[in-house]
Amino acid sequence: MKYIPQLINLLAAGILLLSFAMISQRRIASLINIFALQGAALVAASVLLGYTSSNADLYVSAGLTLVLKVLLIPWLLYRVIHRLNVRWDVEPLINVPTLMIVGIGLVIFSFSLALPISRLSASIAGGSLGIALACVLLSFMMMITRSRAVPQVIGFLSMENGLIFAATAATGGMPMIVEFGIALDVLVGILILGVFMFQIREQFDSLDIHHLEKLKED
Amino acid sequence: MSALTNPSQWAHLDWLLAAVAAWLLVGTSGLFALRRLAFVARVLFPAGGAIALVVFGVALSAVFAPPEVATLPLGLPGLPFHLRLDGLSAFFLMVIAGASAGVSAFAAGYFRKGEGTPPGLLCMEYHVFLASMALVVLADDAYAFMVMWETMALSSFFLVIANHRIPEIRRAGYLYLLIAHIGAIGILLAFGVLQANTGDYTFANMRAQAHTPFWASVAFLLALFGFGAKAGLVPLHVWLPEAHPAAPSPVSALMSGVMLKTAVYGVLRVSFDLLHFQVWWWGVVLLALGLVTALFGVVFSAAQVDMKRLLAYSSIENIGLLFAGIGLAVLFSAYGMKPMAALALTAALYHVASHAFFKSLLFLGTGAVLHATGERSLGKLGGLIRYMPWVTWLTLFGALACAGLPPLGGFVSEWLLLQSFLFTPGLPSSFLNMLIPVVAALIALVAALSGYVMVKFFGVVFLGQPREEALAHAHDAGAWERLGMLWLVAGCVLLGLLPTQFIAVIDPVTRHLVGAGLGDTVAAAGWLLVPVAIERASYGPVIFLLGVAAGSAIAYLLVRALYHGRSRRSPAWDCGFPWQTARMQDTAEGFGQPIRQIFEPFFRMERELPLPSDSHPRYRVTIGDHFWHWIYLPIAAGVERLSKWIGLLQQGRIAVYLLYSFLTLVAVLLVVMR
Amino acid sequence: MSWLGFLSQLLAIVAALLLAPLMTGWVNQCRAWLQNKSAPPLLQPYRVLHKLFHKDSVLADNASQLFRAAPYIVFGCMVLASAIVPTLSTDLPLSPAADAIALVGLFALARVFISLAAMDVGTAFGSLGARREMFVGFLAEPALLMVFFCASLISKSTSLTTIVGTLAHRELAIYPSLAFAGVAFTMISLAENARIPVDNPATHLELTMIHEALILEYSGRHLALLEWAASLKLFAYSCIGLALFFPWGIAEAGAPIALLLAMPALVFKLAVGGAALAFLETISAKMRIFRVPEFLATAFMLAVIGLLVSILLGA
Amino acid sequence: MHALYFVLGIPIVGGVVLALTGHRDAARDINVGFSLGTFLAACVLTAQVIAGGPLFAWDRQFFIDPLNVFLVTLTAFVGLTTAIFSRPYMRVERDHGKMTPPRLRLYHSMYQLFSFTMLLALTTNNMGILWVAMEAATLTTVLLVSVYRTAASLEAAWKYFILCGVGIALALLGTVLLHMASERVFGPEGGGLLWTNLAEVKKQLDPNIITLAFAFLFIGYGTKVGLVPLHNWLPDAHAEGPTPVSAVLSGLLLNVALYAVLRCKVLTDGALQTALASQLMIAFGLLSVVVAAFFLSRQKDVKRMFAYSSIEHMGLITFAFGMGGPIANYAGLLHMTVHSLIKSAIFFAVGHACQKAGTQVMEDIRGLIKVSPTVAWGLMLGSLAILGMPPFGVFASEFLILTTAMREQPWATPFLLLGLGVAFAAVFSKVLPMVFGETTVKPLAHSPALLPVFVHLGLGLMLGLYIPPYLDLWYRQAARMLGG
Repeated sequence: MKYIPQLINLLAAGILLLSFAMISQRRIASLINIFALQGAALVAASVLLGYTSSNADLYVSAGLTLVLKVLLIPWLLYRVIHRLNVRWDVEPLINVPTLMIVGIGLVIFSFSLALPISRLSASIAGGSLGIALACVLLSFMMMITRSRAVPQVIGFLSMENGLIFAATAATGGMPMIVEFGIALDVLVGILILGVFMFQIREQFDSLDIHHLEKLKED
Repeated sequence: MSALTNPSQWAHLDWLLAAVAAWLLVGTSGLFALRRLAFVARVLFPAGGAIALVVFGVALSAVFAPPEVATLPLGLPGLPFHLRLDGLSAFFLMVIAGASAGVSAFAAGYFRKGEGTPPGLLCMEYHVFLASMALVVLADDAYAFMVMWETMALSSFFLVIANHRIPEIRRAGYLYLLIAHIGAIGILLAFGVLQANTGDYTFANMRAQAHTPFWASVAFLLALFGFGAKAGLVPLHVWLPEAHPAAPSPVSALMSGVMLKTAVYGVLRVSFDLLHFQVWWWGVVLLALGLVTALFGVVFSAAQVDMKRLLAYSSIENIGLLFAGIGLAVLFSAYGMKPMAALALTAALYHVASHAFFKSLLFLGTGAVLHATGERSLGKLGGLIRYMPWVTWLTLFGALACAGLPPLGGFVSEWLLLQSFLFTPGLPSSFLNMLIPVVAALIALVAALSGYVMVKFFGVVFLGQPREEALAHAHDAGAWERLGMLWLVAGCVLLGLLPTQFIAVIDPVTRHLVGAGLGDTVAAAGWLLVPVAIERASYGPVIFLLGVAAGSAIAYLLVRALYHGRSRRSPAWDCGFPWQTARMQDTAEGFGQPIRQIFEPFFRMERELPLPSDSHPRYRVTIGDHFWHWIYLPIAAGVERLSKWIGLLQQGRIAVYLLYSFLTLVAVLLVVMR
Repeated sequence: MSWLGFLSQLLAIVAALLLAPLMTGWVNQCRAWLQNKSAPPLLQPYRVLHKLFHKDSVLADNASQLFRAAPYIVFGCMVLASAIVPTLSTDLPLSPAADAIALVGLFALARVFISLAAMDVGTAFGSLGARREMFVGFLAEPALLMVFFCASLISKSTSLTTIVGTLAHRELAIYPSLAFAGVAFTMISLAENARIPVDNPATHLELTMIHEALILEYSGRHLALLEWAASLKLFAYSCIGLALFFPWGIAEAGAPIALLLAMPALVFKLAVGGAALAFLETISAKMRIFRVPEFLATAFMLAVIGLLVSILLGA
Repeated sequence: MHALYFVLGIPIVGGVVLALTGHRDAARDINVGFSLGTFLAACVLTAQVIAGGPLFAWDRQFFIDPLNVFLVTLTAFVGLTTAIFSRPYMRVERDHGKMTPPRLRLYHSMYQLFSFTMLLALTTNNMGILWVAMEAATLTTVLLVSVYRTAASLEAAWKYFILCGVGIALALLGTVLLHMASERVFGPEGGGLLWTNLAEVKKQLDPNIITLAFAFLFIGYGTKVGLVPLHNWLPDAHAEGPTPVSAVLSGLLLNVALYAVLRCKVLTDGALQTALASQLMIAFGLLSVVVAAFFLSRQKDVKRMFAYSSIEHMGLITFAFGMGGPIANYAGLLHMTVHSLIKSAIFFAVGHACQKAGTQVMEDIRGLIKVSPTVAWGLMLGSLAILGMPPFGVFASEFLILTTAMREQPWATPFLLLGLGVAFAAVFSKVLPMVFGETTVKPLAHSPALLPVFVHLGLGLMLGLYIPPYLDLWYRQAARMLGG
């Protein structure tokens, strides 16, 4: 029982670590795996939090995340990359060591942002807000530095993970109806993105988003 | 309620509102007769002119009446349109209506088939223009004022581009509305200062506010910017010589003769009515700007080869003189010299009226010429006195008045203005005393140059031999056109001959604005115009006219009585030079050449001189405006460069866009958490 | 209006009408003497006028009504001008009708009409003359106004009679501003009256002429009126100069004796002035037309400086 | 039954029905029918509010207060007129082969769902649902923007999705933080995210959390408002989607996003008691006005240009709310209303003009007045109105904003003057030759739907000269609530 808070902190650290892993990962397939793993860590953290706070809503939330982020979306992404045959490596726009350094800076920045709040907070997950913030910013950075559609989408989804983590860890879960709404939006969003990727592929013969630079000020 | 239904109990303002409504009604009827030219021309425009006459009469009597107020059920909640008819508005309304009555009558005969915009629509725009000008001077809150002000700009813009198929006209219209709009924002900001954060936009509230000199000056400068843009003060004048000529002639007449005066009204309203006090340097600024404008206008006017552009520049000149007069009034008023301020202000207001009449008249004259010949370029006109005697002789009055010659209207105002300069040695500042002679000299120079310009205008268009053969088929103006011009001629002449009576009309206005008036001293002297005392200065236009007329008549009679009156006709002598063609006369360029030479730095000239060996030598000169190159083109280039740089922000890469979001987020987080 | 005033006004007009050609004749005579030529008789201008009045007026084919009306209007203007300039007396009933500014306006009115008339026929020389005339005028007019203003600042009035009255009855004092104004006025007068160095009244060399070009198409009675008007203008200018700078001898209101004495005084002053004018014309050379602006601008500047001086020194 | 349920229910049913029948010819009319139903329900709702004042529904999950009642009506109204406009527009698109039946089905269905999401966002009391609705609105409009399946529309939709998705995700983080702050006050089972509850206790909310929350919410929803430099999706999405979609995007969606920002601002102001939110809004608003104005001057595509004009106006409104105080808030609300009406009217006119000319490139659209005077005048008057020419309502609000700024934030007025001046020069110089001059445009077989254009312009004109008393009352109450 008394290890549970430590376990949650460990999972939080794991989520952060997986975010770093995503930044450094070049292969799309591995990227999807890491994403699924991050989802799993999120599910575990949710369940543990639900257990400690005896908040049944968190179990539902964990279930939603499990279905969506661990099972459905990775499966969908796999199908997409199979069908579109885009499993090769992708190099980030900026080299990985630089990204790591910037990432560390972002973590420090997030922690310092969260510090005044977590200092006030008595909740077990007070410190996890900083981690959630860091995850969001790291995913944001990942989206910036990837030039292919799929990694960009994964970055987007990973950001969502960070948000869900913030929601569960920092507040004990959003109201149920909101949780469902969020889940629905994510699901529809990923479906639309999937359709888009096919259409983009159809139009440009590639998922390289460099092709999507025609609309600009010239 | 009974007062509203019973016209015998109507106050002045009720009549005026009814007239404005009638204008709008006439305009709207135009929409229903979109292409029925005969109806629009013979019924609607004369109806508009008749309404203008009513407005003229009501406004004339309202000048002497106490202020009246009204609110319309329009506008913002809590801020319905406030209207107020006081001396100042009544005076300007009178000028507006007086000139537009003649213009409307002229317009009845002017519009023909085949112009770009259908006549019914033109009629609508025209009457909305009239109504909005009337409401501008009646408005008593900032919102109503701005709405009417911009409606005025908008309706006149559409009138300017009536013939929108010509790219130059569209360009002129564009420039016009752009500068008008930017000016309007300036005025709006001035009102923003004047309301002093009370949230109450009525002029009554603005009058009640006590401003620090700083804020008062800010308001004044913003208002000067805004109204100056409308009036065509240098360097905000560039739209004027483009837009005024582009419009159909009756509209040019209204714009130059009437609409510019609303800007004068605005400056007077803000600096004398809404603000309680004046700071002396405002007067200096006004004087300086006015003089530069006047000199610039007249010099450019002399160099023009397009008759409507020439008149447009002459309008700039007159506006400059007006502002110089107002500047002097501000200067006197700032030092508490009320009678002197009243004198200067009277001069300015007098000029407002006389310019409205003579400039409208001149534009109508060009309109008639344009119609008869299809030609605007001075270089292709000439000799029209033999084909269009009515237009020629009526226009002559306008030209003489514009040249500031006695005994017509333009001279009285210049006379009063110069008189007010002669009182400046009373000013307590020696610096200003030094300045004034220079100013007076420039005013005199401008007045003399305007005579030059008018001789050029009138002589080249109407006198001499026709420069094109087609001119021999020119026809004189029709009855409506003559009627309109005659009305304006009557205005010029009466303004010239009855200054004492007219100053009695101005008197309540100056009393209201600067607390003193010329009315009493002037009325005491009867037929002579005596602003202060008979030993100081006097002018009797009627006696003057009678003197000249008697001299001429007696000479004529004596010559006829003592000698035979035989005349013979023969070819012109011209020092015995045998081949005389129309092309040997001075061209418009040639007539303007001395001015171009003397004031060379004013112009941005591009000349193509023919070589001696050219078999078909052609001489071409284009006159450019320095301000265009000094101010407007750099601004345009700057905007373009800046927008090019800003365009670099958006290069289509989604990663970069995300980076913007990211950096913005980080920046905001840093800001909020500091 | 007193009888005396009426009388002096009438006298002034008659004197002007009669003396003006005489003055022209006198100047011509002086000039001929100075140039060692045999002089025309003093009364020659009268004979010329008489001859011209007798001739048929030959009008160009396309001359309009404006062309025929202009000589009378110009003549009328000049008559009024010489009526309001205090020549013999300051008691002039017509004088309040036009002060100094209006007088300048009056000259301008005449100038505009004669220029328009010159453009009417549409010959090369006519429009050339009109352009040059207006061009001289636009510089000379404000300069003349400034000269008047110098005097006005001293007398605190623009009314000519008041100015002359004040100047005539002051202590003998030297006004520096009037010195400037005097020089300026002399230069303006030369230009305005078509005198050397600006114009040559005796020339018939087409390219250099101004005044002659204006009236080139006129003949007969019209030409006579215009010549007479030109003489009147010279007379009026001379009288203005005398009134402003040598105002002594001009009678006041209600002084019939003085009025009688004024006449010989005027004739004497005019004779001296005419001789001086002839002298000036003889010693100077006609300048190129392009130099005229400089000449006139100098006059203008001098007048403005005079104005400045009068404000600066209070004199 | 509560009219609110109809307001929300009808578009959902419409979305489902049209998902099945949207490819038929009658779908255009069915679409109008459902929009009309929604509008009528909204009118009934408005009447109820007028009769009974603010109201709640469904356990306080929904509420109507002065700040959203007029937006609901406006949204339903513009939804209706746009549906009317899209009837002839889509017929032409189908005839040109740009819209196939499946695409039409998608379009009609998504159109109704998009209306639903906006109405949901406006009426919900729950900040979480507000977020869900905003995200759903993004998703539906992404599909609408990409409906042509051209390379350009795909690119636009992709950018739109990614940028707004990220933005909205940040807003979710803000919402989570808001929830965190609310839990501190209400406890885990407390009022949750209901705005009315939060607004009651706004002074007790933890300032640290709220500061952070507002930063995220502002950036998040601000992306959807189109504030510079978060605006980059906006011109692409407007230019490449079908014109009816551009009209509702500019006319409605931006308003809804701004509405969300305003709700957050009220809470933030209450919690912080500082001018932080105001300062941020002033800064971003001003930046948007100026930058958008300079973008305007370099546009070649007419829809893109008016998209930038929307950014400019959103910036101006944001600036106004940033200044706060009764007058500026009032002006901001008025500006939201009028901008929505006028901008959609412009897009209607532009849509017809582009169909006639067969291009969106302004240089190829010339002299509309010759071919189609009504469309031409619609475009001309609409442009003048949006540029702030009286007597249209845009001028009324700009008047109030500028005059207030002159004394509240005098330093900002030169920038506003610059922005408005450059915008005027840019837009007007491009619209003028499109409307006037010699023509290059060929007449079109179908008669355009001009009723929406002129009804909108008429309403915009009315608001410049007369504001109905109830609208005035709502504005005043909302302005007081927004404080400053």
